[in-house]
Amino acid sequence: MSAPLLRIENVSVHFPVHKGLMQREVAAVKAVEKVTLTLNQGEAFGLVGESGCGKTTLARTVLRLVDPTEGEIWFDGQNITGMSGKSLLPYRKRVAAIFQDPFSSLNPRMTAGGILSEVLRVHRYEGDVSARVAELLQICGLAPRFADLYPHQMSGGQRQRVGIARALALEPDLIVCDEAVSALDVSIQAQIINLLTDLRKRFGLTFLFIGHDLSVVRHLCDRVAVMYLGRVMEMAGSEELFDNPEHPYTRALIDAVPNPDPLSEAERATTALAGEIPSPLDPPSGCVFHTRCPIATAQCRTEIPEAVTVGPDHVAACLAVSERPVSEKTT
Amino acid sequence: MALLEVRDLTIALRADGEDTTLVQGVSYQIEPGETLALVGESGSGKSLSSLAVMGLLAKELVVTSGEIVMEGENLLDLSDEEMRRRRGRDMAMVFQEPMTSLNPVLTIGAQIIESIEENLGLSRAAARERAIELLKEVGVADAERRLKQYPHHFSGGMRQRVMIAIALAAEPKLIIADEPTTALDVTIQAQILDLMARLCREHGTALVLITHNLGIVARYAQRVNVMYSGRIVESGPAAEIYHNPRHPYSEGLLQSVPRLDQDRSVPLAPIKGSPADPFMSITGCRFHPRCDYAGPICRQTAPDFDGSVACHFPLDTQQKDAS
Amino acid sequence: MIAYILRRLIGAVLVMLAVATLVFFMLRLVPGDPIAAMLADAGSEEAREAITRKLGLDQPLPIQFGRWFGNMLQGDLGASIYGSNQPVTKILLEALPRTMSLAFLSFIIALLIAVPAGIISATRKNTAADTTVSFFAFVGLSMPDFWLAILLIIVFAANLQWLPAIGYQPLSAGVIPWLSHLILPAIAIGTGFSAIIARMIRSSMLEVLQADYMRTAASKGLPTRILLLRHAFPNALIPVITVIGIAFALLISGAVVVENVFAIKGLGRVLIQGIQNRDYPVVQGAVLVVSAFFVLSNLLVDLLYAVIDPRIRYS
Amino acid sequence: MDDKDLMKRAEAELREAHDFDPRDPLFGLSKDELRGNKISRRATLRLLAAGGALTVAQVLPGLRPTAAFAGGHGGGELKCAWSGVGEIVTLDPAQINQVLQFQIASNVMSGLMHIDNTLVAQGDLAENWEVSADGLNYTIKLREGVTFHNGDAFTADDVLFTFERSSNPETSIHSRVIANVAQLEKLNDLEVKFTLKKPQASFLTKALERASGRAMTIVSRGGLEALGTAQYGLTPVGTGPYKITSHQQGQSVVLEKFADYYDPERPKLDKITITPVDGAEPLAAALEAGDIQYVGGNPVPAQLVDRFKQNPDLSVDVKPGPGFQSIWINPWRDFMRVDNFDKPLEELKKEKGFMVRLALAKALDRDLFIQQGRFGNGVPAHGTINPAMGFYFDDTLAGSSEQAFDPEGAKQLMADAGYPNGEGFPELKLQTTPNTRRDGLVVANIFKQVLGITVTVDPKDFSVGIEEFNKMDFDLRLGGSGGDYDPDDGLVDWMQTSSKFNGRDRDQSVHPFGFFSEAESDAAIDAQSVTAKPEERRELVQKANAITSNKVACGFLYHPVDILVHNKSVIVPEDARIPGLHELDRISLA
Repeated sequence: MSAPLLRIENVSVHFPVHKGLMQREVAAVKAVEKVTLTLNQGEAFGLVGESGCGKTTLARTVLRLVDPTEGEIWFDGQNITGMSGKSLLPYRKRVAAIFQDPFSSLNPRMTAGGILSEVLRVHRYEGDVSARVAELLQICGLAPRFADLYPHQMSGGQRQRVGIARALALEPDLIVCDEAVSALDVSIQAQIINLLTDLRKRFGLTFLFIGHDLSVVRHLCDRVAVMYLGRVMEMAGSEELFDNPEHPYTRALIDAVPNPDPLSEAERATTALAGEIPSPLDPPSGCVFHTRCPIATAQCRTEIPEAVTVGPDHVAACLAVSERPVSEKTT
Repeated sequence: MALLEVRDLTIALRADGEDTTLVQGVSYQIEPGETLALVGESGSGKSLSSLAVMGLLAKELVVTSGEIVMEGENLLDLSDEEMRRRRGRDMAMVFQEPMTSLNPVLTIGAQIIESIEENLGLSRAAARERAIELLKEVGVADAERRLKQYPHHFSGGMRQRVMIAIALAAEPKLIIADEPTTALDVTIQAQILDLMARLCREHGTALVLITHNLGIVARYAQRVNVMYSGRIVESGPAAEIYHNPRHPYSEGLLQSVPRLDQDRSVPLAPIKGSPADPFMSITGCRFHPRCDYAGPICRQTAPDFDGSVACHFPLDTQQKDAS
Repeated sequence: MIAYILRRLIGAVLVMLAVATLVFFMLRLVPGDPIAAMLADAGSEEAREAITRKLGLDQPLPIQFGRWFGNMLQGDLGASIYGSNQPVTKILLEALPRTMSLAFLSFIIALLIAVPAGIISATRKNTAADTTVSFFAFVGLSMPDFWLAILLIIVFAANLQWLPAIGYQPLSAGVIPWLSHLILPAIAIGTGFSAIIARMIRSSMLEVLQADYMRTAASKGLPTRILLLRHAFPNALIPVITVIGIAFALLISGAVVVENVFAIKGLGRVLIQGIQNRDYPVVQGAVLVVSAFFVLSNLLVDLLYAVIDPRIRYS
Repeated sequence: MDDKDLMKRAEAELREAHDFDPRDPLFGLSKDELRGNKISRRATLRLLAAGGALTVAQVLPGLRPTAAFAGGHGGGELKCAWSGVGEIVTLDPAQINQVLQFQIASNVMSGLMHIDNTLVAQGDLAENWEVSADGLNYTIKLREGVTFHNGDAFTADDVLFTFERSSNPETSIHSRVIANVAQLEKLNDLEVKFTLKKPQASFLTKALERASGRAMTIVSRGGLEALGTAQYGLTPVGTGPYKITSHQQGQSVVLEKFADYYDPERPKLDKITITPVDGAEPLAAALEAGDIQYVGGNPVPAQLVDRFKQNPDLSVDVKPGPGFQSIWINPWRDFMRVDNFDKPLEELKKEKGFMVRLALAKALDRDLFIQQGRFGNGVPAHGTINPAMGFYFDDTLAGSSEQAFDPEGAKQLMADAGYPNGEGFPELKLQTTPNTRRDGLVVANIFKQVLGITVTVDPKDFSVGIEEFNKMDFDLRLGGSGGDYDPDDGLVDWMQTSSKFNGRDRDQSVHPFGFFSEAESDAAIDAQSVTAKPEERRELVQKANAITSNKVACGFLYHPVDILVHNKSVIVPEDARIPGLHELDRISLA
């Protein structure tokens, strides 16, 4: 097993809510609550969950766009939580991001070449900039002529390729993808998914992949964490998680995703999860999922479940699952 | 008799006296109580053709030929006023964006009640009673209190329930749902689609489900029209298309989607290139630049739609040839 | 909500104090001698000195400021340097109802013209009606209001003799005299104003007509009248309100010119004459009132948002 | 009687009037002639002459058969506009600084004296008076039974109170006007005595007159105490024919007939509403629409005069007006520098700086300016003495003055000074007020045409311009005076080294004098002020006037005319036509 590249330790992110004449802080939105996870070198890690689950906030925290309220983030053996300004620059160079909407994340008044060479120049790239731009475009499956095109002259998929090229420009170790394929048409989405998989293999990249489409996350990621209202509900290897979900929420999520196959769908007996996602401003007590959980008990309303190991590299935070010591792991 | 029959519908964008055809020769029909899916990527014309049925096309968009026949009457022959009376009463629509599809400055109640008043001619009080009933039916708890609230007090899922209540207000025979759950979370998506399916079944309402999500089609639709660049390229029962797609585009779509029950290590097989730009003229089959099976004829002649597929080389025949 | 209003009002007071301070010192930077203006050709050297002393203008600036600021906090804005030394508060209190009457009427007239014009040109985009409205909006915008004022006087006062050419009657003298004196100046100001609002309503309506909820409303089979008035207009009004708030500045500057033409001594004229005569206390007082107007109208606009747009709730 | 006869008769009367008794140092009138409330015509004319107000032009109308009084009757309401002003800032005589203010105040307040339409000072609250032989004592018997608008009786105490108030520079801006009074005594309730420091030819008209004088316009102590100074400034209490019943500053002043006025014949109207109207067009519209029947205030905008003349409903009456306007030339600018005006003219003419000054003054095509700038309304000026002061006015000066219009001479001077056709001459700024910008442009154009020099017009608010003028920080400035009823008004105030406008805020180490300083004219002006003999005074006045003209104290431009515009339904008798004033108590409605 390779060394951990990124370690998120007990990280919480709270956003204060102000009210009244003196704008006193009266409450806090607990966007991320006590999350601990590790990304190994070269691994693709997926964060899934519905709106308000905190996955995007967590990604932004890793990108140091948001400061954690508590907890630490370690990158390549270094605690980057307290860093700021200049000391953060080497980190910023090694971490890149790809966002959902390639149209709004690219400057509309710059050509693809301009966008890429700007990144290179800002970070004092020492080689031949235009050669590197052509290389990056080529890596992302774009012909050299794209260097002269503006974002509005490209299709959505092409723009996302430029976004990926920009992320690759500085040869980062970690790429944070926030819903990087959600806005794309089905046929294009598949192209980008394949591109990301190829790049990962080719450059040994580590991915933190945020998504709401379970099938995509399952396809792309080695390990997946399921989040709900700021907390990690379950975390396991991709196949393990989707084949043997332990947490009732994970199970409900998987149930809710229709398979593109009328025959198997006809056989599947699914019941949609009842109720709405509670507001993160006022999360339920105890297990945050208990309001919608089909197997919730009175205990769930008061007790916050701890993450317990339920299989090899598989943890779940549910009072209904019991700890299963994993012997295979050591062998 | 089919509830709705669309014949050879062609829609063009008229700008500066010039027409750009966006929907070309679309024909389909839907039986009472049936659920028909329109599948396709952005720009495929699935929304446009449905808006034409509702008579809600923007001014610049014109129906240049075809018929839209509902219960024996061509809707395109009706006056604006006659068409207005049909809307809401005979057919209703549920839109994609629940966050923006309700008027932010009017209460939920006002928006449901006005539809009931207009289409059923009930008094304000009676319309209010009916609105409460409707909200309960679509699963909005505490309906009386919620009537007085504004859209921003509602979550996305709840708003879509309200939209469904509005659509159901006058018990229309046909509901067109345009990507009704694209903006919703997975668990909420399941709730909404289950709800729609149940209500349509209970009320015997025909449903046109517009979506790009093949999973949803598989779970909820009986028949499917696959659209590409303004044309129907394949049409048929859902199970048939999923298991024996005849058009290369249908096949490509199915192979592009990652599935939960698939081997992760096998790469996806995406369709090459990008969806056709509706403003770009392509001679022959509009799919041919992306098609792996295309022959010389595909570049010259557009294939006709035979009621099942529009392709010079449908896949089942090819396979037969190959075998 | 109340906390919000209180907080905004406190902010408003702070802004006004800052404005007051700024104006006090800026006025002193402007060349010009108030005493010279006051004495014109009459003054003797002794009178000059005596008056300078009496008004405290011989004191160092910080002391003058401290005195004025202290008095202002107690509600005393001082007295005009010029003429018969009228208390500034009195001057302002007299001018205020005139400007308010004028602003109010101009506003009503502007809306009476702008709302139908804006809606018509939005719903009949690129038709003859739209072009006509746009043409008149253009004319209204490009015609200086003093010129329009003079035209109105020539037509309605001098030639037709329907309305008085000049002057002002307070509302207490009766609605008809009040209205007949104000209607021409209000049209002069309101026309330009209405052109702006009409353009704004047009573009705002055009945007709203494209909105998803308009399509939803249309899908219910509602008649056009309800679509426009119930669904589109209130939404279109939201951005327009901002413009109306900002355009208040325009109203005041329009009032300066138009008040002059129609011989109505409102705030604008108080300000202009105060500046001409370097009548420091009057200018300071008038600026204070004008800035209060701005701040309050902005607050009002924000509160109006909350009334029209239920999504906005202040806390 | 045709005009020629009239003129002859007027001249005869004037001659007779000045044929005074040499024993009398003051007016050449015996004490008997001066005494009493009715002075003989001869005495009137002499007084008039002494007051500096006697003119042929002014005598003439007085000699005409009085204008038909037909159709006039008492009562009614007159609606007036006060032109060119946004508000009447004050009506308190102690604060009045504009003609248009005392035009109103004079109808509300009384003075001890008041000039009539021939500019003769008549007794107002002074029933009659006696002047001591040395001209230093004025004993004045006050009119009996006069009451203030508030019902208080008018007595000698009110004269003393007014005098005290006006002497104090803190309470009045006119203290200087009565600075020559050494003492004022109350002899009894109805008699007061002024003692002067030195004889003053203009005492009756300048100090005691109720309009232009202002200093001794009688204020009401009771009224002041009841109203406070601020309110008194808006609605002063006096003993005049009208009382102010309402004053909305910037909107209207309402005058109503004062029933207890001492002259039962006046006022004729019941009510007068005065609205200040700043703009020309609104004024015209209001007048044409009949909203306004009578125009006072600043001179009617020149461009409207012809339009009004053509309107059959309106009457337009033009008379010489009291005042002058000039182009002031800064002698401290190098290219038009004059260090010493005392040198003989011939020597001055050899200095380049003076050549330029003279060239500028000579270049002023006054007729063209009046045509273009004033729409034909004005009289060319060559000195401060205006034609309304007919007796002192020197109509030969237009021909004899060094600065008479002479384009060739002006060009020659510029060439001699080293600026042939204006070449090499710097661009000058001509300062105006925003209102006189147009006049400035006409002047600049004349300079360009005649001398080939470029003058740009720089309009500045009055308060800014006057400050720069006082500090000698200007090239050229367009400005002057109005309401000059006595030679002192122009000469003492403007033409002496010690004149109040002569660069009074200048840095004296840099500028030993202001825009002008000349010993000979200073002496002549001092002398005329105390010379009671009209002919001697006239000689001194004209001498000083000629020196200031020849040595170019400034480039004299024009004398304004007094234009009265009113609806024909308003009857304005001749005795109500005092230049620059409005005798509303003599006006009636048809």
